[in-house]
Amino acid sequence: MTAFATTASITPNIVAEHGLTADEYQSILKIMGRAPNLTELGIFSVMWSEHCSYKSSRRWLKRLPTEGPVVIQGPGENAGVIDIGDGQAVVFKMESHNHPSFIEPYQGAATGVGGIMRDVFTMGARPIANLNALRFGSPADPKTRHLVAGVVAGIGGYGNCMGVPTVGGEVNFHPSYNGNILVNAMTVGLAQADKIFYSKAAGVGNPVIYVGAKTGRDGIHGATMASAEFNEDSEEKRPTVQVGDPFTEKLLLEACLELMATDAIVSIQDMGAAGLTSSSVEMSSKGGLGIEFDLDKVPVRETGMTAYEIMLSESQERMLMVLKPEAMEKARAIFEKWELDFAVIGRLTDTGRLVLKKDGKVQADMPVEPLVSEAPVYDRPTAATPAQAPVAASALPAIEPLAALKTLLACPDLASKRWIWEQYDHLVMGRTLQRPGGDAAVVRLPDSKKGLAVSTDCTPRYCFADPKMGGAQAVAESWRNLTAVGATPLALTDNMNFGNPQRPEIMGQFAGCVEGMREACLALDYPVVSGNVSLYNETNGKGILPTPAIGGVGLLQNADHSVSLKFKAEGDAIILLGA
Amino acid sequence: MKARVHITLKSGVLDPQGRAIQHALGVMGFAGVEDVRQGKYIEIELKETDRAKAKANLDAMCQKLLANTVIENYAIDFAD
Amino acid sequence: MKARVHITLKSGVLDPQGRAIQHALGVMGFAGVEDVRQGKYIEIELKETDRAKAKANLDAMCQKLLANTVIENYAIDFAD
Amino acid sequence: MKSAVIVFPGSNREGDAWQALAEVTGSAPQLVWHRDSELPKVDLVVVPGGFSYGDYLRCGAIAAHSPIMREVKARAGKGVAVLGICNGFQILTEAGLLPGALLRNAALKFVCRNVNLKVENSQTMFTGGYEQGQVLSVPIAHHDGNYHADAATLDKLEQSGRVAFRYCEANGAVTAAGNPNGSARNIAGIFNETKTVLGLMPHPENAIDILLGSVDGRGLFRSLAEALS
Ligand SMILES: Nc1ncnc2c1ncn2[C@@H]1O[C@H](COP(=O)(O)OP(=O)(O)O)[C@@H](O)[C@H]1O
Repeated sequence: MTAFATTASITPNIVAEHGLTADEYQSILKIMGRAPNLTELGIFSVMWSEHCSYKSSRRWLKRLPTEGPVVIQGPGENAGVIDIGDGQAVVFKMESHNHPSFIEPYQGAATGVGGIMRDVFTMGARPIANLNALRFGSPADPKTRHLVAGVVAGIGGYGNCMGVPTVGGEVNFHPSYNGNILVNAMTVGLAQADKIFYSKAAGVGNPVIYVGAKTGRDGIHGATMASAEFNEDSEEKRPTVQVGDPFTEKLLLEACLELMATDAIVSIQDMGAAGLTSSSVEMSSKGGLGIEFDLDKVPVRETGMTAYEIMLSESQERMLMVLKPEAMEKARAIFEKWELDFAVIGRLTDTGRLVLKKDGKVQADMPVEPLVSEAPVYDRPTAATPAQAPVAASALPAIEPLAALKTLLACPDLASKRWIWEQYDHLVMGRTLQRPGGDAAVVRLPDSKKGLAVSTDCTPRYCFADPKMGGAQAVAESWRNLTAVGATPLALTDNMNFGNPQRPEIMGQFAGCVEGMREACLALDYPVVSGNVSLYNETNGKGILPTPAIGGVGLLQNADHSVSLKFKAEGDAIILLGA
Repeated sequence: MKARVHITLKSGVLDPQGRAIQHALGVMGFAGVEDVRQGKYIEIELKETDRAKAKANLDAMCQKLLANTVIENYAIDFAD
Repeated sequence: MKARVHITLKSGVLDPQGRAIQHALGVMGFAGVEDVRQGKYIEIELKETDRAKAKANLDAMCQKLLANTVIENYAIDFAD
Repeated sequence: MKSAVIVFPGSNREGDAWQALAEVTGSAPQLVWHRDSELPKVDLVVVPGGFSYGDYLRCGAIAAHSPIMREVKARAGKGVAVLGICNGFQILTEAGLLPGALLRNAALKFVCRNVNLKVENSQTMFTGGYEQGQVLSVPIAHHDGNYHADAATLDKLEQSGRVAFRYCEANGAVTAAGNPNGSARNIAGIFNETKTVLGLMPHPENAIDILLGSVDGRGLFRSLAEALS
């Protein structure tokens, strides 16, 4: 039997550095039946981080309606899947890359876009539209300018190179985001409804394959960072940020879609935050299987990488797959054609354990299931947001209407965002019927009259004033924007961006927004099929405005009839509808 | 006074450009290229005549604008 | 053997990046910046141990790929 | 007319070019993978837009040295029509099929929007379907479209009718305001000496459907189909 690698004993300090509480560590001891080594601790810390385990939000997310006649796959997979008829499915999701974008705006935003695109093409869909939802601090803060420029360039840099049009988004400015910008990216893809790929591993003995870029020491603490509050010295610590390589991702996209057209893949999962750890645990836990890796086989681009580093690396543009053994050579040929790394790094077992070997030693040996099922779930105390006193119109100073209009038009939130979307290739693929600048963008589907309408929406100040109304309003606005271009809204994805959940008033905002979203979704038959939560968006104890960004998708049976908001001709009547 | 600034990626940071160049050189038949890293080279003409002052100033420029110190290192020298 | 290649824009070719840096430095309050030109800096690790041969090889790499001689000059030197 | 569209790793408008050719000329082009050193017998080769090899080092530089480009150069030498769009234009200049170079946009930003283009020479196989001086609305989407050549080269291009398109204002005035990227003398596209090779930054293949904003790009593909059938 192979020797077991031990490491320096785990001190309370090391536990704390991994973002685990003393209670959580006690659970780990119980699950393991012994003290974990550093690699094992690292794996627990990643799987039990807020980012992977949704430990503060899970209880509330369950309240969201996730079912409906069009839903093929709700939350829980890489992305949500809906049926749009004619054997076609739409795969979409939104995801945040807030903290990395604050530290390095270009690369942070770029790798955010790369990550969400992988989530979508992992499921067998070709991405056909990208969107984003961005929040920055006060425009008067000199840092804001730098962050906006970097984020916009990063989103464009990655999406443009991938050849996926970035067709919409939204941007707000508010001082509460000074130290915590929000970068939420959304991708919408098109797939065949009967060819959706899932992450559930199957087939004891099947090979587990690593494809894509090599592993480096990128963002080793990324996943824990995404779940930790910022303080004065996090800028100093400067964790290694991931650098994106959109060219490699473009190759990965084409190679994966080429392989998916054959019958080779049993299951597939992209390596996102927490890379090899979360992808392998997710695949094996869903399949109720074990997994054994030979980490010496993992393609690395740096020398001397430890098991800990390999398992926690957040290097981008990588995928993990389980293949049918007979399809191996076919798959290898495809990845060689696209000049990507391809390595068999392990196999599925019936032990239910994650076993990692490297340098002739067992580096970790732990049960898979509890990593997921025994992840902590917190029912954190909530404090309701006090109702705001109504403002009587008579109490407001009189304003000259034209001056008021000018003030509004000059407000950064309302001013035209043309200078942003002109930096995004919103026309590539040649199917953008409604470009950015309207209520929702519309892209035509290939060889079809059908089209998709897409939009991202949220008004954080409403959510701050009244979380429940604000949550409902964000969903309703999304619905309105889709209907305004002529689409039938089908389903949405969300990105819940909030402050520190350990503070009851923040948890109250979260709960309130969820309740409001729930009511609006139920009233509108508008289910939530995917989403993402980003908590701890706080600096020095001050949280951001509660920001549940909504990404909506609607369908037009004849996209050629979509309508835009511009006035078309002199003499046309103008009609005001609604309340 | 003319200063030269070299900005290079920190070791360990992915360099997609360098990799692509190395690969292209190989395809074009150049053998024995073991590694390629791409950086930036900036020439700056300064009014300042005091070298120590110029250096301090350039340091600040690198920190604040020219280099992204999260992923890049920089080095300053003088042409004359 | 480690070679260093500097690639700079020919004089007379407009350098929008250099100009933008100069402008940004001015806005940030750095005074006395009279000119900025941005180029590329490429480090190449070669198996070759003969300097003359390496130089000839690098010349060919620059001519064929690394520099676009319509707009750029290049210079090669060795780190050791 | 038979045509081929070259696909490099990182190409991303090959589908758009395919669509435009198929729809406007009525005959679907063949997609040719960059590693195929054999180019099928065709009347037109299209080098499409995208980010070949990530546009690392310089846009189009690495693609220009790929094996398929030797074949494209050989065909161009025999007079076969070659059309380079956006990244394709960059590749053709890097490969030496067209003079000059494309630098970073003067404003340093990627820019995607419709621009006005003035047809400078309507007497070629690419532009025969347009009127001389006609103003077209066609999208651009690039980061490095700032055309540069030395003054002597520019003079020569102008004197020999080798400027295909110039950026202009809606009324056709060739001004700095109508120039989206700082290109020398507002040049948006140029021919080789025999006017059998055209490189341009704008995307005529994205201007073939009025619902998508413009049909002004159709003329280019129609001209080719007429000249080459
Ligand atoms: N970051 C962005 N990226 C792309 N498009 C954007 C971005 N921000 C705003 N837009 C576009 O600008 C338009 C106006 O945005 P917004 O003010 O949020 O619209 P509304 O409030 O009417 O939904 C929309 O078409 C939107 O897609």
